[in-house]
Amino acid sequence: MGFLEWATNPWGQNVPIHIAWFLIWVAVIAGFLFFIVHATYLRYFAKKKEFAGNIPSAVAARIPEHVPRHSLVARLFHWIMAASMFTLLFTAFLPRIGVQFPWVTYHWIAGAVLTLSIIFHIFHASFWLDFWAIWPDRIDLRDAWRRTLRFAGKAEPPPDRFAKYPLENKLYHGAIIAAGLSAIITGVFMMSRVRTVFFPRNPYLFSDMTWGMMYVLHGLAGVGLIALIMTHVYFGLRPEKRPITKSMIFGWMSRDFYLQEHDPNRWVVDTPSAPSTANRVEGPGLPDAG
Amino acid sequence: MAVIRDVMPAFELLQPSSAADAQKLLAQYGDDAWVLAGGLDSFDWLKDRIRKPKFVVDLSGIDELRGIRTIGDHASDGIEIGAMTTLTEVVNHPMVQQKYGLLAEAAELVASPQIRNQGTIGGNVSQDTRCWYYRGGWPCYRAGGNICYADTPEGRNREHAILHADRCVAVNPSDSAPAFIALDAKFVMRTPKGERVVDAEDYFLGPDIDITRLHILKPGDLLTAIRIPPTWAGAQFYFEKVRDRNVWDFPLMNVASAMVTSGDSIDRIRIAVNGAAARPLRLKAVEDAVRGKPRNAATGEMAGKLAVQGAMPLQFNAYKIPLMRNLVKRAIAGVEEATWAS
Amino acid sequence: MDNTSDKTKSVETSKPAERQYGAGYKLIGKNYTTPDLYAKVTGQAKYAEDFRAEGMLFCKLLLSPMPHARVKRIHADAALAMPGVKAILTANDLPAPADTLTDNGTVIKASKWGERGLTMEPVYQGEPILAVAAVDEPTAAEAIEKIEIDFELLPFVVDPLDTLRPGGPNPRTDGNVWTRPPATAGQGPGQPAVTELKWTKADFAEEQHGRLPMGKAPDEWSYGDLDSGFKNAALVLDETFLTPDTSHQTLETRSAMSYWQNGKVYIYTGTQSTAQTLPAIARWLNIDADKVVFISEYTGGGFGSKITGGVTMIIPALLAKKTNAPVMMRISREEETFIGRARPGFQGRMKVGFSKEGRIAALDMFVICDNGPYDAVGDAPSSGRIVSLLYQPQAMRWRGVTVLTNTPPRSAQSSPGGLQGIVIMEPIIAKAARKLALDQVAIRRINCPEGKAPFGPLIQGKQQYATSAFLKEALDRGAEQFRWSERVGRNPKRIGSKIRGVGVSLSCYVGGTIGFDGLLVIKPDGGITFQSGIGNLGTESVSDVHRAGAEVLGVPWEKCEVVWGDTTKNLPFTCVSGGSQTTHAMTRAAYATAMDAKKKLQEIAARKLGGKPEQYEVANERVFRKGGGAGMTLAQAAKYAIQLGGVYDGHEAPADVHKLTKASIAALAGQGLVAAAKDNYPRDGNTFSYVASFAEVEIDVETGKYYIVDFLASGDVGTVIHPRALGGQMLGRSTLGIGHAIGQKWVFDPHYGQMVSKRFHHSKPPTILDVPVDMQWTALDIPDPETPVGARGVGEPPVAGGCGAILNALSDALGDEIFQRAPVNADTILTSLEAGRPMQHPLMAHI
Amino acid sequence: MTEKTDPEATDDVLKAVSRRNFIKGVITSGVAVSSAGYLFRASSLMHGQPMIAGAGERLITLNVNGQQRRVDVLKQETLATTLRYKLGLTGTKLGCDRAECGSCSVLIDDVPYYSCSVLTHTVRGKKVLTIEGLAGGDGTLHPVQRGVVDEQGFQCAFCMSGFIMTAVGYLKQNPNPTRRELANGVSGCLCRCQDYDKILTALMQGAENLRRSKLG
Repeated sequence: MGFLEWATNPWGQNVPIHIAWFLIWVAVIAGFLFFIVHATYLRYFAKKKEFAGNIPSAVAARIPEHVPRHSLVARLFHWIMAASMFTLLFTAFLPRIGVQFPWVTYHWIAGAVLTLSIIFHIFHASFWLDFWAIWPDRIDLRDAWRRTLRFAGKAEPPPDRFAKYPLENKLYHGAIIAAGLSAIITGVFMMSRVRTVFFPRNPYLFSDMTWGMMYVLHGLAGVGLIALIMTHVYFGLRPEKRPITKSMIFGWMSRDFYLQEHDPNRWVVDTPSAPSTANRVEGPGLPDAG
Repeated sequence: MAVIRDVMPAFELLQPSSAADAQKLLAQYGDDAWVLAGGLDSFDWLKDRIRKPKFVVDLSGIDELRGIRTIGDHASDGIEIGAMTTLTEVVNHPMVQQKYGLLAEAAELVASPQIRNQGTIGGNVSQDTRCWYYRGGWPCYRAGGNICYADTPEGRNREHAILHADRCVAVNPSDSAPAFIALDAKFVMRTPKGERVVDAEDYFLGPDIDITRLHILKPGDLLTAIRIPPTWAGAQFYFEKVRDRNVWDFPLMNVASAMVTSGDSIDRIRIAVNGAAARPLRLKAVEDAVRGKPRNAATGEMAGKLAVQGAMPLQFNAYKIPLMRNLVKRAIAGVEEATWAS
Repeated sequence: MDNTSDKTKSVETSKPAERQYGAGYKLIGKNYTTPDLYAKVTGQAKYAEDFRAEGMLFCKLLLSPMPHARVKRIHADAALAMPGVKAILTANDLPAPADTLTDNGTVIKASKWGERGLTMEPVYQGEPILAVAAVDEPTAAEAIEKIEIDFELLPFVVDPLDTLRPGGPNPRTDGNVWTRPPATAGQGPGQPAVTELKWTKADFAEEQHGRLPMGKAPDEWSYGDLDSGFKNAALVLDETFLTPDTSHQTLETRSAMSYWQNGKVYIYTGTQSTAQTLPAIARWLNIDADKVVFISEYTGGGFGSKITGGVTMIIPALLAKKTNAPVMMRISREEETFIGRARPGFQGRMKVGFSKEGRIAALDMFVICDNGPYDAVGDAPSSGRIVSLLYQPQAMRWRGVTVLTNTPPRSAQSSPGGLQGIVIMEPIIAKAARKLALDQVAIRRINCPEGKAPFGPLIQGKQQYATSAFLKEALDRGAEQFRWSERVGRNPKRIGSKIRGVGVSLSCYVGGTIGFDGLLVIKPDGGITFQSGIGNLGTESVSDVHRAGAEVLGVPWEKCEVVWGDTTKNLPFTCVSGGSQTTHAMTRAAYATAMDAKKKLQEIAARKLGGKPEQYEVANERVFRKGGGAGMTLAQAAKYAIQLGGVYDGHEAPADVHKLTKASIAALAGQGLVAAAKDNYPRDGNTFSYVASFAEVEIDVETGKYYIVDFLASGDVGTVIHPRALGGQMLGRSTLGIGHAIGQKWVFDPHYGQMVSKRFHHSKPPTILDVPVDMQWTALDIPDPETPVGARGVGEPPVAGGCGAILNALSDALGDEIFQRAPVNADTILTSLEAGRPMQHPLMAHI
Repeated sequence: MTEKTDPEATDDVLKAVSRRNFIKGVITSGVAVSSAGYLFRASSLMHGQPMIAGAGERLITLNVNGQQRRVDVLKQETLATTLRYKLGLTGTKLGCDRAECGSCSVLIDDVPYYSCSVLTHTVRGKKVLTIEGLAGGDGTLHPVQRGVVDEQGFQCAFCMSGFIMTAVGYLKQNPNPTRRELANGVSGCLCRCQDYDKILTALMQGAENLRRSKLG
């Protein structure tokens, strides 16, 4: 059984038409396997979290009771994206597993909404938020290495507390970008094959082979998103991550959780006026600096 | 793999003698099985080597699927037509002619005499679309692909849909289907989960629901009979089929209506058209609009206009809009007979 | 109950008493049972695919999926490895194309653009790439599916206009139009060649207004003063019209069976012309004609698609050689749709100037002929000549472009060019009559040809002319028998949604050639054997023409035998059965041969019984002294002929007959009185036959559906030889034309260059319910003065009339703003009525 | 008579067959002996199917033109193929092989069918009548055949056997049809010579001959 479905086009050429639908189940199963493995890991093997040094009480004192994390706009974006993403996944894959309903219109509308919200997000994140906050930095990589070695029982200094987002979070965001953008870009072209309000129908925009590849990419991104969204939901529901999930609803997280997990130097919250990159290089965050 | 559109590929022919056995075989072989009724649709697929089933289940030996009988003890209880009853048998059956003339008229306009002698009523309602791209073996949506070749800037779509198109613009070619809908018939199926009965209009699917099939039969299902209730027995019927050639041609469009009037006003009516969409369309909005109205040209005009609301023509099938408008009009108001001394 | 029976309200009239023909003749003009009929009705008649041979293999073709491509590589190992697969034949196995040596000794070089049966550069979708021979068809079919071919897709075009556009794709690597190099000093015009022709953007400006662009045309001729003709015209019309491409769709596909024996190839297939197919096969196989035996006893229809059979017949022949076994090639209907020939569609434009009386003062005609990918068809030039003859314009210019496209190959189809030209012209005449308030019959009457009517281009300052034309009489008789004026006056024309319309159309086409041979043997038993090289394609001319010979010799038909259908049966040099030549050409040959027999009988009688030959006459199976007295039976004469030998029993052949005939005479020598002669009769003019066609239609303007209520074809076809066969041709060919009006067409997907109308219910050949149940025909039976017996051909002339009459009846009912192309169907009528103007694009091909 | 011979044997036959035999083969063309089982000769080898429940035998007995004929028939084989290639009854023509042209029409239990679209295995126990079985054993033509001779009906005649069989079948239902009724009756047959008017005249004559023969 191949991973792609092929067809013979009118000229007798073999062209891919889409992914083999069993990949849907592969993704779902992969998702569940991840839950099990991860849950078991935390339950039995994971060592208690330890972070380097302690936050000076002076610093801690400046932290408000409610640490603002996600602006209203950011939260709105997240939930709109979530809604459209779920619509897209269900309208795309339920018909493939035998749940029949007229799905195309919902699918392309949801796709359009997602596209617009993401364009907004890119602008918003670039100009109003700390654009770099979601990308891994040197410390993330160093800490990732330390945590691995510590898990392997090596004597390594504990990692720093996180910046606004833990590395896992940042990597996940990267994966979503990859899958999401491929699905969206191919999806936008695919709209020219159905009747939408956007452009006149023209299935002959590309060669049969290019179209085939586009459908395959769209499909792969789609099943990829199944797994990604499953894990996202899973983390959202895990007890130790609740404060973060809550923050996506209410916008803030508690002072305690903040102090426990985050490094005020890497995620500066008290003085929004001060450029967040100010005292990055010195301070207790980097004891071995200098 | 080079393509050749000649010589039927080998298959194993299974000839069950009971509907139960047939249904078991279909369930057993699932996607590998092909149902053979009259065969006039099937043989195109097989001879063109587009479909290559491992097993062909021939229903022609199943007597219980043949013939026309009354549902209850009295003719007034309506009739049941076995799915394997030939179109000729339907056309010539006195009970059909006397009470359900609409069906006789529709069935007599199917293809050619030889085809009516062989083609079955079950096959006629279950036949696949005649879209020449799809039937040509092109990998379109209906064939599991990702494109409709007919709905393209240059696509040749004179025979295609003006209503309810969703990616695929194929139309249902059946002449008897709209007659059954107008007669409020019920389709009886034998499925792995037991007997299933649906209203005629629910037997058919549009591409929005299932882009690869025109009807609800799944692998393992078997259409066994069509029941016509007495509801419309002896009502005023109208059937018209418009085709290019006067024999052996599929409808550009057809219309079927059953009507009960008191005085000149319309009491009850059912009306359906085919050739306009991927499924035969029951025109409920029209039925509601004309109920209680006088049966005259004005009502017909109004109904016609209403019927084509939302119609979206393709490059070559715009004619289907006036055609549908006029057919619906005639199905309600009738048509003036013209005779000239030659 | 079938709606066709109650929707058309033509009252069922029993056919009028059959007109009596052949006054003063015993056989000519009389009905008789043709010698092939018993075998036909009992199913014993053998068509090509009915033959079987011991150890026969079956072959299947692999067709190109692309409209224009190059074969890079063929992977056939898997197929060849299958048990039961015997051989694969590709273009590499084909013999080199042979030159042609004409009878007058000139050599025609093989065209580099010619068709060869298989190819490595397919130029249309469906062109055969290779053939597989196997022990049975299922094996061959499976083998085909196991073959992989790497293609390189090349530029292609399916609409002639697209290749003429600036920068448009070329259908052949060398170009897109057929041109004929001008005559060089010494010899005539060179052989046609494929060259490139592109029109300018400016040329295409016309397209915006729905008019045919008219760029540079390779072919052109004119006569008379066009400009003043238009200047002084009371009415000038400028119309663009498109005629459909229509497959011949003979019911018998071009299946063929072949085997080799003692160095000779035996080929069985359907052909229109038995004797003339032999040299064609020899040329295709590039072997000597005496190495070929060709059998074609019955042919399931030709209509121009099988004039000398199809080149694909060499495939089983070559496979038979390769496998050393007989090979049957059954051509499927879909394969026939691709390789089975078709009529080229025209995109035409005519500017016509009429006097107020309706006389055509000036005619400017421009046609684009969709030639398909191969050899040049003559439709474009012939359309100009036919139109000039049929409507006798006082001044005329004709321009034509024969454009190649990547669509299935074309060939002559009944009335090639004639149908297209006349069908573009007739609606204009009908429109003019309406605008000038003239009767449709009257306007045709004052334009139609009469007597030795001139036609075509000026050759050394003079036009050619017809042998005769009695079209006016045919028109008058037709109008009278059709009750034209009564129908025109019909009132009301409309009842409810139904409208009636009547139409009349003129038509004509070539009616015969000259100069062929006849051959007969008077047997010692007194019977006569006619050696017939004519193909048996259903026209019955294969036996009809010999009735003229029997008539001359006064022998009852029961004593006559016709030998045909097999090149080993000593056939004479015969015309091809195409272009309605046969009846004219071969009655002449038959007559000449009978006269030769008569002369020999008289000489034998004189030798035996004394006196001079001219003192003897031949009648009632005897040759005897005029005014009674000594004589002998033909049987005795035949015996004497054998004794005398020499010219009498075929040991000496006439000097002027063709070498084919000489060989046959030699083979027959000594079997009796052998008579053979070449048709040397003079002929002043070119022979044409003429038809006036009448039709009434009933249209439902709410559905666009229409029915043909009545139809009549009235012919000027010279002496009637065989009324029933003639009637079959008159109405059968009319219906072929009617098909062009009511539905026949090709549909192509332009994006992939693929035909989608591959089935009969797509291409719409007319059924028995698409024509009236009572069609009428009549013929003048006026002998052509330029030929003995006076018979002319009739195959082509009725065709255009059938189409024209229907189109004119439609516009009579619906007006001039409905259609600019044929066929006309519900879609055309409804959309145009809705919009109040012609809505179907007059330039877009293959919709 | 219609046993299969495997390809090896066939090859031997090929080698053995003298050139002369080819001619005999051809001259006796149509006669079953030379046409027997060609089309599917190697079928057992190439296309045999595993015997499974519900599947019937391939060697069956057919009732054709009043005779019982034992034939080896593939499951996917159409009646037209069996008639033409295994029983040598080539009067039944294949014009389209897609149930569109009617040239292959034969009577099955007196009803006209397109034999190109009937599986031979479905006509077991039914009476098949082809053009070859229409004339009397002594060669006297069927009244409808005679009608065609009387009126010189048809041109190339490739469609003729289909038209005649269809007409014979129709006339059993309606022995005294009008021209239009008869036209409807035979409308499932296509004639490309388009000789419809003369065909109809001939078949009407045939109908009249038939009525007369019934009386006499």
